[in-house]
This record gives sequence, structure tokens and C-alpha cells, in this order.
Amino acid sequence: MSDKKPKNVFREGPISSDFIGNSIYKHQSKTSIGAHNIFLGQVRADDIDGKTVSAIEYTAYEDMANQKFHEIRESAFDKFDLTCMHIYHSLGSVKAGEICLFVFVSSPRRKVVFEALEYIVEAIKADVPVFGKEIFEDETHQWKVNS
Amino acid sequence: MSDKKPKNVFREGPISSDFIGNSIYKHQSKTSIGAHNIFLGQVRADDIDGKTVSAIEYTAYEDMANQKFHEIRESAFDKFDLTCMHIYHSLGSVKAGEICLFVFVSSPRRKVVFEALEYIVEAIKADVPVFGKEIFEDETHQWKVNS
Amino acid sequence: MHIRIKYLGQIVEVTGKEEETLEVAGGQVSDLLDVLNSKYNQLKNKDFQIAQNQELVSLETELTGFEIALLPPFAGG
Amino acid sequence: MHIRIKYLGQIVEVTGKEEETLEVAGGQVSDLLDVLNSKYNQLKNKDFQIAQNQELVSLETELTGFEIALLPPFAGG
Repeated sequence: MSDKKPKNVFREGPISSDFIGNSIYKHQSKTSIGAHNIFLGQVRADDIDGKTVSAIEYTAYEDMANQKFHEIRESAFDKFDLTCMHIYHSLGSVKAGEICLFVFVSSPRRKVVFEALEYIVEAIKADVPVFGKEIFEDETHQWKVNS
Repeated sequence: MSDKKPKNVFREGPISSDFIGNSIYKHQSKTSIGAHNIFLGQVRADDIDGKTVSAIEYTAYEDMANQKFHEIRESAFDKFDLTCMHIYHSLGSVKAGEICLFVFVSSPRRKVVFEALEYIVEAIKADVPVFGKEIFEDETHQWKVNS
Repeated sequence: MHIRIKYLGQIVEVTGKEEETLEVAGGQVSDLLDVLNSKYNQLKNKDFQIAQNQELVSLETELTGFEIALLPPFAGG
Repeated sequence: MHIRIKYLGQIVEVTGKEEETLEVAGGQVSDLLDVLNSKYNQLKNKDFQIAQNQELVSLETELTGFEIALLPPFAGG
């Protein structure tokens, strides 16, 4: 859809609240923006058959994943009147309570950001080859599947 | 809908990116949360008949506004499976590029946060008696009306 | 009946004050509005809703006292 | 034809490796899958999609070489 080279969406380890705050700060010079919408995926300490998830270890088929993120990005810019869009996803270990996905969209108008953000997050969940190993406190694991 | 006392949603001046980052950080101890969704309203430097908006001065009918925010909050908790919800709105002067509204919802599951956030933001725009005076660079003004 | 009247947003530009207290005989919200319209002749050109004791009311609502507010179009967020 | 095969996520637990290169005669994706199923007998119990050169393909797709990846269910976000 575009000959621009895909960016690398992946970050090693969790995405910090400082990084998110700073990303918001950097948008304050863009004075055509009226509405931001941010989605954050956080690792849940799910209880599964009496064992508690302590972390998720993320891996990805990286080149294809970055290509898919790129296609999602281009498609969202085509569909919605967005001023900017940023996507970051963790690789490696992310502990329960930490953030593994950060999607940030901005537009002059609010209706646009609601539609765009949900579209992007659902596409990421469905189309991007990222894999998650849920590590329990006793160091056993199971593989996460998106619902 | 509840006999809990309304909180004061208002903050004097803009809402800083540090405040938002810190608010995200504080949710990392809530490990039942899987999804956060954040809406930020930012003052646009709109161009109106050749004049540019440099700031909005917000006033409110404060007691009624806090009561309305409280009703919106209670109604959202009734409708949606939310773990937490926070709303902050500026009073006084907020310059173009600065943030005047911060709405933050969290839930175990993502579908819930998308629906809840849009519901809350639309209710705030429609039901809360907040008034905005758009100040132009030449110090003339006009009154903002939500669309 | 004492009624405290609050003027918000651009209504303040018409009344020149943020609040005042009026003594009225009672009746409906429309009766109070008649008083205000004759006091502030630019008021009839303004778009506003009326709240009584912090709930929106119609012109036919009975005045119950305490607090009336004139609320121009909302602009939150 | 040289084909580089990448194993992702839980598929690595079946193959014991993240990638390898195989020499195949060509044919369809299903022909390659037959080879893999006989080499890794737990593979048939696993749920996965197949990508060729980073695009999802069906079993009937012709092998074109370069890179095949076995992708278990996605879990991003």
C-alpha cells in the first residue's frame, strides 16, 4: 500500500509509563490535534487451574510482524483522518502489571480516534504473528491465544 | 444512583503529561487489568476567520458539573465491567497544544474499555455544564460550543 | 421566595455579574425568566438552558427556590 | 529447492529448533508439510498457519522457495 519501509514496532521488555508520558508530551507541539486516544495492553496475573501468571514472554516472526504493523498503519491512515499514529509492542519478558502494547492515535476530532483505535487494536490481535508464553509462578507455562 | 459523595474532577490549568504518565504507573499494581483506554482532549489552535485560537479559558457550574461527572461515573460502572475509571477536566486557561480532559478506563478485557470510554466522553460533552472561551492571539474571543 | 441566580459562560457578558439574589412571588420558571428578560434586554438573544437546584428544568417547572442557573451551550473536553 | 523453515512459539517445543533449511523437490505447501509431519511426529497435534515469504498461504499454494514459517495462534497485545 506504500513503498515506505516498515518501522520496527518492537521494544525489548515492558513499555514504561515514562515512555508513554513522554510520547504524549511530544504531541503538545501539534496544535491541529483535538483528541488523542491511547490503548494499553497490560499483562494480567490470570489464575488458571490454581496457578497464577507471573509474566508473559513474547516472541514474534519479526519481519512479517513489522510488515503487518505497517499494513495496519497504512490502512488506518487511508480509512481515518488521523494526524498521527504510533504502535509499540514488547518482546521478551513482561511481568504481570506491566505494559506490552501501546497504541496511540491523534486527530483533530474525537469520533475519528475512537473508530481508528479499535480498528487498529483488533487488527493487531488478529493479523500480527506475535506469540506469548504465559509463565506461572512455579515456572511452568502455557501458550496464550487471543480471543 | 449512589450515595457516595461526588469527587472534584476539576484541576486548575492544563493536565500535564507527567500527571498522565504517573496515573498509568499507579495502575501497574492492579494485575487483574488487561486493557486500559485513555482519551485526551487537547486544545486546538483553530483558525477562525483568519484569527488563531491561542488558549481556551474554562469555567464550570462546578457543583452541578461534579454531580454530573459522578452520575456518568456511576452509570458507566453499572453498564460496563470496569476495574477503574478516572476523569479530570481543566478549569482556567489551557493553551493550544495543552490537555484539558483526561479520561482513563481499565478492565480485564479490551472490548469493554472501548465501549466504556466512548460512552463516558460523549456523556461528558453532552451533559456536563462546562464553558469554554476561545481566546484569539489578538485577545478577542468567542465562545466554544460542543458539536 | 429568595432565589439565588447564577450566570455562567457568555451569559455573564449580558448580565455583567456572575450571581445575584432576587425576591420573587413564586410561580413557574418562565415567570422568573420574564423578570430577567426585562432586567437584561440582551438575554433573549442568547441560547441557554435553565437548571433549578442543579437539575435541568423546563419553563413550566414550578419555582421551588434556592438556586437557578442560566447555562449556555456546554463546551467541556 | 532450498527452503528455510522457521518455527515460532509453541512449534519450537515440537521441533526443538527455531529454524532449519531443507532441500525439497518443489510441489505444494502440503508436500513440504508431509515431510515435516514425518520428521516431527507431534506436529500434527498442533494448531498453526503457514506463511510463505511472510504471507499466509494455503496447503495448495505452490512452493516458491526462500522462507516458510509455521505460525501457531497469535497472541499479540
